[in-house]
Amino acid sequence: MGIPLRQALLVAIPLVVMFSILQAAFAQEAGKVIINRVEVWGLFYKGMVIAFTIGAIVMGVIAYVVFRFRESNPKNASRTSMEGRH
Amino acid sequence: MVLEVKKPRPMWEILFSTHHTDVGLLYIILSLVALMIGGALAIAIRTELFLPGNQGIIPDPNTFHRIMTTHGTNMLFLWLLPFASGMGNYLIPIMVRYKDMAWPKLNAVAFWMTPMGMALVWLGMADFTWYATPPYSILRAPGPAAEMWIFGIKILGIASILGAINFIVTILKMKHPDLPLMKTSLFVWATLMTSIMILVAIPTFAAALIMLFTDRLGVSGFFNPAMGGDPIAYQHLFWFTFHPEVYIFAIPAIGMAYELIPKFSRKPIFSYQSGVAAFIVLAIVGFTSWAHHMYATGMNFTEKTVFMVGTLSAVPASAMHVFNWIATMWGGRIKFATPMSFVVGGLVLFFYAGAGGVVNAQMPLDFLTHDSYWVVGHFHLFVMGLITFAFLGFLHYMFPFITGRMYNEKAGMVTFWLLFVGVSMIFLTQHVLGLYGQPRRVFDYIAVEPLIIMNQISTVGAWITAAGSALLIGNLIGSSIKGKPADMVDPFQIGQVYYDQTRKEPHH
Amino acid sequence: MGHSTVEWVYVGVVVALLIYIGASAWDVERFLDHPPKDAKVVKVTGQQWFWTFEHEDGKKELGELHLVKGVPYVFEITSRDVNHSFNIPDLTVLMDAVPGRINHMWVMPDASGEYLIQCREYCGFSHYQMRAKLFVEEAIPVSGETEVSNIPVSVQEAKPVIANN
Amino acid sequence: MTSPGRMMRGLIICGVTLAVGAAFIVLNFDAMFSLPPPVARLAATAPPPPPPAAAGVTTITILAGAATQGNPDYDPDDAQVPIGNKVVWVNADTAPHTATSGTGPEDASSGSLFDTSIINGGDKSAEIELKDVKVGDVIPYYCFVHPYMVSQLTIVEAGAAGSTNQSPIEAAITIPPGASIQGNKPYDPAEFEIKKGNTFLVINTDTAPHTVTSGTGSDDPNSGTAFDTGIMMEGDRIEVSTVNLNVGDYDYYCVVHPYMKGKFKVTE
Repeated sequence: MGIPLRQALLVAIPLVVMFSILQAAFAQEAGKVIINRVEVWGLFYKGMVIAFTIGAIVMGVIAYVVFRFRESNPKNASRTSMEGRH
Repeated sequence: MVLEVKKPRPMWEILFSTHHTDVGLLYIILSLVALMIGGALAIAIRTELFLPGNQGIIPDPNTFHRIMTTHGTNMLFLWLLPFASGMGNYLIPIMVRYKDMAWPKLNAVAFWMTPMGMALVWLGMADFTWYATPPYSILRAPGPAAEMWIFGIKILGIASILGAINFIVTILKMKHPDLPLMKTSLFVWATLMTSIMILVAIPTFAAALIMLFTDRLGVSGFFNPAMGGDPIAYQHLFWFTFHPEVYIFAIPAIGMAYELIPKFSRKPIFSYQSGVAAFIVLAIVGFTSWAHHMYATGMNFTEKTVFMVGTLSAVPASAMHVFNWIATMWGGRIKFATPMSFVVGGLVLFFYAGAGGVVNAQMPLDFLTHDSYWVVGHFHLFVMGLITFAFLGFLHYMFPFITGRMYNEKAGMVTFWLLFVGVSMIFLTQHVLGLYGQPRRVFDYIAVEPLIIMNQISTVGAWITAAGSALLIGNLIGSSIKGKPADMVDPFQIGQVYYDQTRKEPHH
Repeated sequence: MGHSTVEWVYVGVVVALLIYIGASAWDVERFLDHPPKDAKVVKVTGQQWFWTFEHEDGKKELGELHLVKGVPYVFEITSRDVNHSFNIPDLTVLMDAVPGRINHMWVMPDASGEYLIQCREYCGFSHYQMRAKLFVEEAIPVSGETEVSNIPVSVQEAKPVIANN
Repeated sequence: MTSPGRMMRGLIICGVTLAVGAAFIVLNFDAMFSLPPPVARLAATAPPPPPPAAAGVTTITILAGAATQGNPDYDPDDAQVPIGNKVVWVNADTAPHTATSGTGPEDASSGSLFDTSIINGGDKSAEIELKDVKVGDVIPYYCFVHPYMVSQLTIVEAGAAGSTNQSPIEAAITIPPGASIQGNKPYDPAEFEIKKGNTFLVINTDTAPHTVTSGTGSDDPNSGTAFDTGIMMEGDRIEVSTVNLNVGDYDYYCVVHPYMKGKFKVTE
């Protein structure tokens, strides 16, 4: 894993950027008549799907962390490495 | 080890002191007063909007617009900034192991300009919203109130620039020689980055304020269309200052969260370097996205795209902070005392604010959300959710350090839950309210069933938050008077060192 | 401390997601920002606390705007005193009216009915009441000619998309 | 350790300061909100309110901001001039303008019928005599300095425009320019007396639309019942008769700008 993955990411990200812009740019030219509210609300709902999936993941992780690693959790009885150093 | 070694000093000695802890204490007291009276205005606004029509709590639109403007200005410049510089004053000299700030007298001057600005803003109560957008602020905003606001904000701007210079020199120049910058706490990094952003951002608005004032006098026409000026120029100057400014409000709160989360998780920070990198990236990228506030002023397509890219580029930095905190809490033994509860509550609301921001950033969605209650909910999730929660958490954590006494833990937790539920009710509902098309800054709304219900939920949330704030102030004042003395070595029993410097050079 | 690759993956996912969101927004905005060629021009003027409209044939309207379903319109929006913002929530039209400047925004109403027009930029005393009504009427061809006559459709029949009056 | 005594003294300092501030706000709340911005007052005083024109003169106002292309210029745009009437142009803009007959500088006969020559900001042109014109003529004119400002005069029968009812006009209220700005003088004169049965004339010389509506405000249940001029655009002149008003005081206000209030007394 280590080093090559980071290089891979540094290459992958610009590629994604290039691809998405080129693909959109060569799509059908602007000036076409569309129904504004349908396009805008469509984009909004797509955004909401993404926001709520990530939201569920992040809130799930936070809830797990808060519940699992709370002080009063019996599994947490032993003290972590950092403690006891005064 | 009791803090107050010598005979307690007379009041005036604290008021006119230049020592960083005294100036820090004065900043915190002023900011808490501002929080309470500004909050009272917010409760008046929300109660007025409980029902459509005029409930008589705020008699007429003029008074409503004046209250709304003062609430906005007060909360941003008299609660957020002074509290951040107050806590900075308290801790930075200790964290860089220097006896005081670089220029103690300048520190006191910067503080004493703040109540002057506060008086000007409050005694006038202008009505042109805290944007002061021309041409309304030039051609229509009445009274000495408008000029008083302009000079009040001018003074507050200069005060924050002086404070920023003081912090930068203290951190970079007065740091203990054998303490490398990469070993100082992340709160030091947060304050350093905030101060550098202040130096770059505030002067633009200082200029815009003078132009606005001379336009009002009629001697110039920078933003006055009748004299050939362009009101959009003002909006560029305003937002070039104020979008970075919203990061200036947020970064100290993030720094304070970095102070608390490792201590209460009894675990070191997941990645110090990632925190520093995120601060530096945010400080730079913060300046590339100001005109997403102006999508609706008729910008052309390419210009909007540039600022959308600038806005989206600021999201990874905040995402790294969220990752850092969760990763720090992972595997810890977390003690959910009041400070930690506030910071984790702030983290949750920070995520919702960020998610909403990604929606705002998209150009087409601006047609839905611009100047609507979605935006009100969005930025309040930042200023009331992340920032005020982190500040209150840090205030509870610093309570024993400042007063030597311990606050009432149960009251603290009840305050947290009241504020968390209240804030969530108000501002998450306001997102949907905005999508239903209710504009921002309205004295009244159309008496249509969905709008009424959401306004009522929002107002009930405001009352819950008000109860939480009252309990907060009661707890702070009551415990300062008769709280039991705190164990200065480890006041929260988290098995970690509190500010050990307090034992070597106690002050107060 | 922690293994930093996890964070690199996390940042990579966030950045890729943002690029996708940015690109899809760019793709929609392209059409919203470029009006179709044959759009009819409607001059919209905001002034302190009401809206006035002027059609291509010179017909002026105050507080009410009558448009025809299925016809693309370009609004030329300006203001005569302070900043206002011309907003039809149901048709996602939102463009500031700035004095001394003409802003353009186009829309093609696709459902007849009565819609709310409101001001979306703080403009003083009665900003909260600065509203107008938009009537979108069916395009009814008059006996064979292609010319369209505006016979208002009864309001109850058409339900606006988002429930406000 | 913060002692209770010191905490009390701290609270008193904060309390007293807040009380003093609150007292100042409460006492001066309206005073802090009373002066319109100087630039608005400047514009208000610059164009002197045009004196009420003699019966046989039609007034056309050149609006403030007319110099900016796209902004409305002459008002009323298509002035109905009764035959035999003289025409006068009032320049309410800060920039200089003219009113020259013809369709533009390229029109060969431009300026042949009439030419007011330069009218500076705030001035009034000389009264123009329209010679050898007949009812129904449409005379285009434009501003020599800003050729994109075009308008026209239409000649109508004598007596068509102007006062319709017979009862004599005893008083006139002008709504001065800048009246819409809070703090400026809303109605001029603010109070007047009128004999029952006479008529008073309302002239709107401000750029913003106004109304003269009976009552004290929009929340007054019988507002608009006694009289209501309806929305008056710039330059509109409406006569309000007091025939069916009974003797006594009447309050009126502007529906568009409810903070504009005035009153008059109907006498025997």
